[in-house]
Amino acid sequence: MINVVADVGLLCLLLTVALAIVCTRSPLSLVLLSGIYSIALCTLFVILDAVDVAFTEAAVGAGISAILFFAVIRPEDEPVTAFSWPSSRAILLGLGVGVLLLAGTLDMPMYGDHLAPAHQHLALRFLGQSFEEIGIPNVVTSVLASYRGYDTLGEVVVIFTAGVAVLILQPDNKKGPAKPGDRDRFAPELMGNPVLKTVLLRMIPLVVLFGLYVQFHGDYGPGGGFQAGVILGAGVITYGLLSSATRLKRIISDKWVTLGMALGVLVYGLVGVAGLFLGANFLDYSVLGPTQTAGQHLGILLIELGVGLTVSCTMVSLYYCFKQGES
Amino acid sequence: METVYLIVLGLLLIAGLLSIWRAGIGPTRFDRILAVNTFTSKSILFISVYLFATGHPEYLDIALLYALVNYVTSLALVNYLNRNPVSAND
Amino acid sequence: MSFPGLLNYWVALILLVCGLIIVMDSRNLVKKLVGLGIFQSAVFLVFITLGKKSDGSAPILDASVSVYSNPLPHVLILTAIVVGVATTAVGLALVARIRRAYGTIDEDEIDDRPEVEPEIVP
Amino acid sequence: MTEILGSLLLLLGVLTVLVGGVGLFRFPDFFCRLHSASIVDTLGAGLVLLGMLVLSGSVVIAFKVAMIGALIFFLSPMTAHALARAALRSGMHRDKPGSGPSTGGMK
Repeated sequence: MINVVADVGLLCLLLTVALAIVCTRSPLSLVLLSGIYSIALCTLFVILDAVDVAFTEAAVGAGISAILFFAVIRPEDEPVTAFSWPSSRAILLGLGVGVLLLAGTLDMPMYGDHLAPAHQHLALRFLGQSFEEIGIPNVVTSVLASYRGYDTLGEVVVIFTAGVAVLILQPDNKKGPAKPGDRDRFAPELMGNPVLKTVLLRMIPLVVLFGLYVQFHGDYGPGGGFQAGVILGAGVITYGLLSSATRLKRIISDKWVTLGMALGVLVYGLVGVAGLFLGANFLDYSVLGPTQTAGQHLGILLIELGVGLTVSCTMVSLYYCFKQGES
Repeated sequence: METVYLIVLGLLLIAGLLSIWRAGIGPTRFDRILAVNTFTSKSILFISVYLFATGHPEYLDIALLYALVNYVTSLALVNYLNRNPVSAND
Repeated sequence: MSFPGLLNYWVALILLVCGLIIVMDSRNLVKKLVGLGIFQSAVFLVFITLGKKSDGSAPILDASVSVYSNPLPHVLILTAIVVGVATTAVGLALVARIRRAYGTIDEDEIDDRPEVEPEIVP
Repeated sequence: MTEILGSLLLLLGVLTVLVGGVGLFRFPDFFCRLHSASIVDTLGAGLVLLGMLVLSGSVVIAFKVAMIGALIFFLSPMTAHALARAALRSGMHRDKPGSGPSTGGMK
């Protein structure tokens, strides 16, 4: 009962926000509304039992997307009219697609159906045997890191590639005239404000600590390398927002960040290759330790470290690139 | 007990809808960011109460994460406004 | 327990159409990226709904729980979210680059001045 | 006993949150809305979390609830402060007393 009420209520909220986004034209309002959208979606994921997914959505939606969007939008993009309906052509085309998809949904299993095909073969095996085979309670982590480790390696490489692509797209700042005096000072309003300074500078270690907790607790509760990487990145970026990107670069230089991006992927790949040398398949961690579960534990710990390193360094690198594009 | 949880969740949903309304109509950007903030705190409560109601309070980490990183959006916005000072009124 | 039925899929469908309309209709590139995000989240919603079992709980093994939801869609979507933000970042970097080249991020204004060479502007 | 106390706190807190939400929805200008949204919301969230603290069975969960409460208690007023300052700096002023609440919106 509670589950159904919460589900329907949140679906209504999601629809409201989505319709508001369709009609809004101001980029700033769009970014804020998409923040609300992300929070509502995350809550819905909790209702639908996907705590790990909700964790990721929370970290991404609250921690990083707003920073990226605010680095790109400008006040001169603000339109004269704040609201406008989409053109009738787009609505008609959208409705056509919607009707086709509606016909497709009629064959879908009902909400929460225990007999749905998706719950039968693979899911039963994962839920029934993963504890003997992998030895960690969080089935999502064991599927992510071990059963589908190859897939996750691909995802990490995609994130790394995206980080490299943004690095390539950033402006070549060496030729352009830098304004050192302007860019090398603490943001005056933020740091001159004792309330913000006192509270937020103390938040950074808390966020980083929480990120490490998520990283290492991911085997037993919701969490893992992806979430931890985003949280750690957000914690580091907070310092950049409070002072300036230049100051943050003095602590963590962009070279180290780029190196970390690559190193994470390398750690992941090397763990897989180590399995090959010890006589098993690529990314089979069973042979890494004295027993099968010990090996799996070690392997998952290492590859989650690699994932966390790549994701957090990519987030910081994205921040640096966008800051550079801004000046 | 379940009735109490139902009432609490329903009222939180209504309060969330009011926040969304304010975020949608503005009229100034500060109203919108304020609405985002209150919506976040309502979601923190919603997630926590839901987890208590379904007997899985061990997943409170999600609400904790929101409470921790809620400030990032406001900070990024204040940063943006400082970089691009414009006259008031949206 | 048959009330929500297919409602989740229908809402996901409307969200998907909303995202599609935004991407087709808006001329502002940042709004297009927000629309892409909504489109993407509709797909996430379909997957996660498929994994839900009624009266189930999150797939983290615990002695006191007997029904777990399906972990497989969670794994797929978890990585998709992070990849989604990474690709959004690439899109935003492209938008920033377009702004440097054309001085605007509105497609109509860009179409009005096709002769600008992107390499000229540093 | 703890259940009744916890439920009462939850209901009281959520009613407070709702009042804050209505204030955010109804008040005529930004600073009024800020007042309602930040102060009332912090109180309501605190009450709800206090209720959950009463209901939580174990120390770990009580600690997490207390942690969320502490974070909201510090961060929510800080955000309100930062917003109020940013709004003032951008030249927004409280409506003139004579214009009354019916004018709606900021100009």
